[in-house]
Amino acid sequence: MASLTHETIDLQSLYDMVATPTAGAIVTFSGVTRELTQGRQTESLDYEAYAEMALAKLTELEQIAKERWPIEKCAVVHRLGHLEIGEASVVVAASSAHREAAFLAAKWLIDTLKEEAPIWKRENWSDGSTEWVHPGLPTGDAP
Amino acid sequence: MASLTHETIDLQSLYDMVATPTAGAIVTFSGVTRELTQGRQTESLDYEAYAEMALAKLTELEQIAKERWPIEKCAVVHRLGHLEIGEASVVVAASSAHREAAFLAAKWLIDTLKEEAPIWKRENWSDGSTEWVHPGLPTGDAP
Amino acid sequence: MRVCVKLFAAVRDIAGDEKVELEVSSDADISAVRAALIGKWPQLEPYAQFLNFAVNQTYATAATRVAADDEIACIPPVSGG
Amino acid sequence: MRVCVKLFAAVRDIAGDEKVELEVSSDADISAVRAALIGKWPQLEPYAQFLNFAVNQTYATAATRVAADDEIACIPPVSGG
Repeated sequence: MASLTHETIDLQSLYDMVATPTAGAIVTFSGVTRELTQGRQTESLDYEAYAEMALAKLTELEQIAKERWPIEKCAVVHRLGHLEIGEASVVVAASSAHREAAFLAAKWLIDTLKEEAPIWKRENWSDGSTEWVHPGLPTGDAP
Repeated sequence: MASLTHETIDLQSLYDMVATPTAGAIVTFSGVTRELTQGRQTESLDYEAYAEMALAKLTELEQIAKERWPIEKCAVVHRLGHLEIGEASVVVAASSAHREAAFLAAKWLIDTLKEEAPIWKRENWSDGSTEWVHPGLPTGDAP
Repeated sequence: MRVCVKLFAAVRDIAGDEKVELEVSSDADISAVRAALIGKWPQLEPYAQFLNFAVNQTYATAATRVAADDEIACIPPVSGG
Repeated sequence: MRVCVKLFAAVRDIAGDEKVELEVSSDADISAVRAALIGKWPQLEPYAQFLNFAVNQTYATAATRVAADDEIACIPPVSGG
């Protein structure tokens, strides 16, 4: 149940997607736009994705999570486009009979999608400059 | 921001309680009434608390969590009274700048409140019998 | 002295009341309160070792001393969450 | 042969287009595609080693062979989440 959306992500709807009578535990993780990143003031963010591959990758990660932990269901939705401070860029939800599995699967899903999903964010700094975030790229006059 | 309630717990309102401009990560845990417990069919549950002490204990756990992990905010709400299958009996939320702390604090809060908060549940089985759950008590003709 | 003990869940159901009064010596500690409770409801005897107590909303030990105006509660194994 | 490569984020901004056509040999692999991309936009040279590629929406290695009708994408370090 992976998806990409240009709309505000609704936490309750993610919860509802993974709720099921056999689930005693539901964990959600929301990644939220922060005002300060390493001391610099963020005005807003833009996210873009290689959409078809990102969706395939998120779906694959959900499958792997279900094989690796005894979870009932999981769901991931990633926001694209323009985000203001405080808006969620990503929400992950996982349900399980016992709570350990839901915590571990939700943590793994967010950790792994941040490494593998072809999605990028652009920081729009409060000084008017903008910058694509590409971890590991040489900085300075980086693109 | 600990509370006890006889009403349906609203996940979004817990999220909103811990959201803050410095938080980049928000983790929620919901404990949900399951249909099957060790093979027996649950019809519904009733929760009761030693309310004043439970509230003090939950507030104390929130304080300890804030001292132990770099979290921005946390909140715990526990439902009391009659619950149908699928309803949340407890919701924990924690926010932090980076995701690790929110996951750890939310996990510790639910683990510890289950051990320490003076709250009890009564299983109302589908065969019509009811039973207070007191882990460790001798079973058989237990109270 | 006479102390008042709040009861919950299965213990409350057995005693038939959410609050009981027990007669204990003036220097009583929680172990004396426990003994007085079991003395009044022998059906609780098998569970005696599993019952915690709180004094003024804080978990107590067997040696915690009690006073007549303390808020005392019997806390059977908890199952919230 | 001529292959088409999708570009994203900073790499797309540098190239000025979300899709580029590159001329590579008929037995080209991803390392040849990378070289052709850098050849066309020398400004990307400092980032060459950090650029991943996907073929038909799956991460590829330097040795992955490509065909003219493959969907090829240049994937700079990701920052979703």
